[in-house]
Amino acid sequence: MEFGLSAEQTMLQDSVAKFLDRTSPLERVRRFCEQREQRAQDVWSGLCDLGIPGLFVAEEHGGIGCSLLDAALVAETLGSRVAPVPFVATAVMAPLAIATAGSPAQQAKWLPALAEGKVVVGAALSTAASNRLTDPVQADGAKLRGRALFVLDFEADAYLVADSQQRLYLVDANDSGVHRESLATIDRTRIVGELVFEDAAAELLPGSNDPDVCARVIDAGRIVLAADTLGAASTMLSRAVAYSKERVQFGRPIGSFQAVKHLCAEMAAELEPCRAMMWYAAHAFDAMPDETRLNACHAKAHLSEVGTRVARTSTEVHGGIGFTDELGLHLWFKRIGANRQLLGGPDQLRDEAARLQQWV
Amino acid sequence: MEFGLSAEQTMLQDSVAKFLDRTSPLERVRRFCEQREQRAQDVWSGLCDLGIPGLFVAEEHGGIGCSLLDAALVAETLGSRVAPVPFVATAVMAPLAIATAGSPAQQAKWLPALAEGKVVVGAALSTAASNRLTDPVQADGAKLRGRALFVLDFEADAYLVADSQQRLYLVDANDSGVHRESLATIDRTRIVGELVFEDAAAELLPGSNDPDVCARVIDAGRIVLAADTLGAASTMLSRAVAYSKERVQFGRPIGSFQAVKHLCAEMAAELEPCRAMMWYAAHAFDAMPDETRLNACHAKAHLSEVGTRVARTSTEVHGGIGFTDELGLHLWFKRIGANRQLLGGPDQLRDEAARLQQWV
Amino acid sequence: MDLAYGTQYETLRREVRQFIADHGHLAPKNLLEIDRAKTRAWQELLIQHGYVARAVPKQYGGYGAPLDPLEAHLIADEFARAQIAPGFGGQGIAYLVPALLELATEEQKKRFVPPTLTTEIIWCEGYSEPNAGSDLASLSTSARLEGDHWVVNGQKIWTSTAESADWMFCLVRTEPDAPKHQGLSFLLFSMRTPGIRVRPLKTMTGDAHFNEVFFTDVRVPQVQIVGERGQGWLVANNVLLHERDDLGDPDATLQRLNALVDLMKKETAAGGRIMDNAAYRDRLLRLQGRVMALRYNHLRLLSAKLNNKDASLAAMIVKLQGTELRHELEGLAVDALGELGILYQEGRHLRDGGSWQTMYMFYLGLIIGGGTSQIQKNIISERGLGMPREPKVKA
Amino acid sequence: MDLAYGTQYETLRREVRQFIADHGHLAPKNLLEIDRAKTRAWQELLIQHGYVARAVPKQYGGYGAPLDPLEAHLIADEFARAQIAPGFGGQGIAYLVPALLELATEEQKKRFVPPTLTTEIIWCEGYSEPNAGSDLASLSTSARLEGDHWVVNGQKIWTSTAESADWMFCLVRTEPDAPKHQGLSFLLFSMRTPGIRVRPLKTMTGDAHFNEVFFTDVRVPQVQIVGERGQGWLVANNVLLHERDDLGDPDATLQRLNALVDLMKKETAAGGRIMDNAAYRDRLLRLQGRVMALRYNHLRLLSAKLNNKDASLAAMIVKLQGTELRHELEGLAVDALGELGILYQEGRHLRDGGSWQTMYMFYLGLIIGGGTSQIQKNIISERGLGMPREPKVKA
Repeated sequence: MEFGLSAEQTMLQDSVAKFLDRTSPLERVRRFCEQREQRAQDVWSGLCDLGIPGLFVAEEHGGIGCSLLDAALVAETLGSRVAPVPFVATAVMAPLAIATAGSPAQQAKWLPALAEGKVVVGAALSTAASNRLTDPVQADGAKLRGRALFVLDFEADAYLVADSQQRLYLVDANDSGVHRESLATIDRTRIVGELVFEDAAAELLPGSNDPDVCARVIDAGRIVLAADTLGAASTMLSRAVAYSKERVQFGRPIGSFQAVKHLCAEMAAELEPCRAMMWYAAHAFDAMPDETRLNACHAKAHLSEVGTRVARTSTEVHGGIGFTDELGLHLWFKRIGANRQLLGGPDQLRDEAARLQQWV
Repeated sequence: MEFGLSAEQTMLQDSVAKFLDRTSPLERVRRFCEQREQRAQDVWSGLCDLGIPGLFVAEEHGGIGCSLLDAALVAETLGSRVAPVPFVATAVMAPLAIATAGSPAQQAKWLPALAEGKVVVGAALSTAASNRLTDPVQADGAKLRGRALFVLDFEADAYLVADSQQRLYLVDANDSGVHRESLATIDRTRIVGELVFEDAAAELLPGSNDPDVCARVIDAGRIVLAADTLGAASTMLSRAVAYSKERVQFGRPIGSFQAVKHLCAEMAAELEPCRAMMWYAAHAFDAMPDETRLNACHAKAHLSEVGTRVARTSTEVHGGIGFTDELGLHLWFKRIGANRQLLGGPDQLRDEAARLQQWV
Repeated sequence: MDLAYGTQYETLRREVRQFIADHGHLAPKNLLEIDRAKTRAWQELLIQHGYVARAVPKQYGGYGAPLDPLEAHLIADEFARAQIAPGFGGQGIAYLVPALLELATEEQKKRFVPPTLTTEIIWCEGYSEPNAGSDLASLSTSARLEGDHWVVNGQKIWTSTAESADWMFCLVRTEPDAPKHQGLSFLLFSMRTPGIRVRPLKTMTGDAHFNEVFFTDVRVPQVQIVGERGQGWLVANNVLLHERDDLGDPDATLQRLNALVDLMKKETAAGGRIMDNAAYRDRLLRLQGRVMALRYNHLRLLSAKLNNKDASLAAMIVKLQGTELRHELEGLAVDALGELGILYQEGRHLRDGGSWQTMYMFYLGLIIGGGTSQIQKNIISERGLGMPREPKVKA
Repeated sequence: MDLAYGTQYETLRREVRQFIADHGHLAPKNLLEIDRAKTRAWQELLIQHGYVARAVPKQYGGYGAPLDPLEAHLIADEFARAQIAPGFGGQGIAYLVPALLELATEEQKKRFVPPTLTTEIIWCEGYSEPNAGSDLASLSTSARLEGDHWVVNGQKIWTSTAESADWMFCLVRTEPDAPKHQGLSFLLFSMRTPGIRVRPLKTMTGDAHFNEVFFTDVRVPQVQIVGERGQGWLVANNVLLHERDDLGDPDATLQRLNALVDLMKKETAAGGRIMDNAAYRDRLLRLQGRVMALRYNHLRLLSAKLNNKDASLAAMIVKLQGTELRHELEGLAVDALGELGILYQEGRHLRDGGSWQTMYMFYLGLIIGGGTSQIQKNIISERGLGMPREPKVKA
């Protein structure tokens, strides 16, 4: 019995962390955000060399065949560095959908390309994942109409799209029936967008007639976003602790003031159990399907609440400078804020959890 | 323009406080609780000498004719000393009901006796004030059937009873159709109880065919209970501050540790605005009828939330000894806990506030 | 208890309303606009009628009425109601002028107060430094006397309006060897003085609400000191006193609450109005209760000022509670909007111009700025509750 | 990741189940009952089978198996599942015995460990004093050597089970002149020794969970000291180490959560189930998320122990988070009950025996007891996050 990370998993996180520290330091992330780059090609191709896009793709399709937990651990590392790269859709949700619901031909066409990172596929599931949006995507044979909002990994070559029946389709980004517009959000480190479909040509993933497929894809996305928040929040905590040891006021490091110490202790006390919670949710996805959905809802909802408090408290510990752009701390604050709402905010997720348990 | 207490109001509070400090110190309250006294006769008759039962009764009926604000200020002082005496029902709700809805004969019969404190009237309004209780009081002509729970000022000579139409009645405590049983609650400083009516003889307050009368009586009761909580919570705060200055650990008074200072600061920051809120709600009752109900709901709901946090935090500041019976601190803790639920808990009150504003 | 204002005030209210009806069209639409001439004309008209600088003596360019906080409150109230610019406030008029009237020399009052009132001089405040935030008195920007000039070197931070202001009132260290509180002096100088560089400081909202100001051998005439050498801390605290006295505007919070109510009635989730979701609604009502409590607390403070009653504890908690409440209120709106809540600055789906996200972040800044919540709690516990100060630590 | 226990453990599980099936009827129904003989017989049976004192060497009356936390966990789990008394734990067996095995003399181990395991000796802990709570090392109960006896004078507080225990392990000051941490010694003595008076300490729940213990010239044989004179702090910390190591039982919290779910399905307000009120339901779900997180954290700690991985931060937060969570959970039930939530101890309308109110208050006590939340946060920030200690204050 072991509930913890293997040596390989720790190594995986370390290698991604080392790569990002080298290739995607704060200045690089800033440049991506300020110059509105569509793709941080240098960072992305480096991740491709590490095989990250293929992490969650089976070996037979040219991937590494890792577990969702491995993917979540990478997401945690990406979040800890606010890495400006696509991941949740193209490296997790799309491969999962195609592998579980795609025809052999579709798998052969898409999975190797996804694994190499040659193709990026965004996730346009708002019709299925959000309880707020209007103008849902409707399928008419092989044509789609309607609107998808907050499309993840928006700068993509194709999109995984859910219709109002939770069926899944692949749509070419350049199809004449697809109108794309990126959305300006607080989080500039990742690009989300809007798709309007007017009779867009779409290929159905045949297995997705079972609505559970779409639900599993959303579960995976939520777990991965929770992991991203865990990483970002852990960085905000450790930066607050580090800053409080350097910053001197009243002749002492502010980290020696009990008020500051307790703010940091409260962050740690709330955040540390989230690590085990993320592990469990991801492991449930890999090994305990019955437990997956409830854990996915709670892991993302709880991490969103804790992450929000950590983001606020860390900023507070930094004082005025934390509120400015000087340290770039707000990039983490905003990433946590975006993760909180994407694929369902905490209130919606808790409500889903209640219904899953037939409490209502 | 003045939004504050007059010299007379401050004097009123001082005189009641001085009297209670002399006649009803902690040991006296303990004796009342531990020996399950039905009436702290010494404390009660002293309050009668001060005219407290007649405070809210018009002068023409032998009272002092003060405002609800004055009554609330007395309730604040009673709460601050966890005084083991009836008040909210017999000194506020009953006189109000009889004065607004009673016939001249009823007023002449009851009000002078109430004002003198010769007669104590309890309030059995759960059928109208609570959204949880079953077996409501039903009127059949001049007979009542059903159950009233959490009857306030339960050790009484008669009861003010609301039926399912929000009509108000007076019922003799010794009527053969009235079955009385006191209820054991966390708060032993005041006695609440249960009444079961089996064709109990009741005299209707004719004016109460207007359901607004019953609602106003409940508004007044809620404001007065909020004031009681304000007083009890203020005492818990000041005792925490005082204790933290005496108690020495690590060679310093614990009140010099920033963690303890900030706990106390947070209590004060939450509690201080509640003072103005209680004033406003009571003054609204006296002078701005349209604003009364919303303010009564919010004042009691908000004070219950703040009071609960203050009760917990003050106990925490006292450390282990605060959790024991040694200082009697729990008497305040429990009084706040009881006030929180009586005449409607905070959740119910917030819901009523929403409906009042047609938000639902 | 008497919430009526009384006839004298109702008369004033009528006058103000009449004035607004007659002259409102002259008011600058946007106080931040560059049209200084228009701003100044409006300001002078308001002073003439006593709607600005009402209690400032005539000989210093004011209206010369006796101080009456309720009149001031009522005037502000009427302008707000009519959504007409109430005249230029700013740190100079609101905080510096009262301090000058108390502590400056006759020459200084005559020289600086009138043009400040008319907005001929707009001021910025030079207090905080990168290494002197919560611990302001440890500031290190130096001024040494050379002949008849102070020569200022160093850096200030968090200086709002530094880019547009004409003059700065600035706290500098003139006595390096004195204990930290006794080594400071309070200087006034033009922002046009050679050697001053202003660098905007961008915040997380994306706007530059603040600046850094750098001083290199900035020469300030010796006479432009307020108070004696080494008395700067006293002067600065007098200014801060008036700054703290400024209780902010609880109506702004109420307006935001009402906007949130509208939002929750308009926006939908799972087909129903957000307002019909009892979980969101309960959060809204908890906030409403706190908004009401703080409004009544504000009314109490106004009344206490009026009747010279002490309500110092009630005043100390305003900043701590008010900023926290606003931050949470804006945050509830973001949650109520769900994914739409993360939209920012532009776009077809943006709600209320993205103001909920902006204010959510901006109020986190205000929780920190002007004395962090930790400093506020120190003040409340020590001055409000009389708890012991932190013991001095061993060097 | 592998949440399966593996065959070796599944075998053990089957053995335990078989044992419970065969002997379960012999278990005392209530561990607090006075029937010491029955308790002891059961305890000895459990030791025989290795279900108590499994890792204690045979020569000290244990079962002599190698230490394996998962085996221990699994055994406890099976007894809990079957709701069979898992054998007597208590401070003596759980915390003192491991410390004795590490630090006591051979004679002391032989004398005290076996009877402790069999419950022949039941222990209570004498650490805290009225003026030495958070600051334990400042305790003042004194023991001076007279001939071959320690003479103990002073007072302890928060001593649970003092009234029923046979012996006390007690921290006393033997070197009044040494620095406070070096002046202490760790004594063992019988509660029957003349000069000991026990006074029950009633808490806000109405029960006496604790006692005060007064010592007047209590004579303790010199040999009953563990470790050297002045090493008491080390011994006591070793005991505390095992106490902290005891992570508590997250299943208890889960059971309470499930009971709360049932309550909210059963109780009604305004005609509907409490569970159908989204405001209450959302509070319930927030708690459920936190319960899950702490359960998984507990699983992580168990696994870390098993695989000798460091998870010290994850361990440090358990007490702070666990007690706060329980307090809030019990408090939600009280709110869900409304007026019925204030009923206490007796009466027809009382729900679940009033346990919600009792536990709501009791867990406030646990938030305070065993290191207040403030002390916990000091520990987390200093040992967990490596933040600076409070600087020494000037005397």
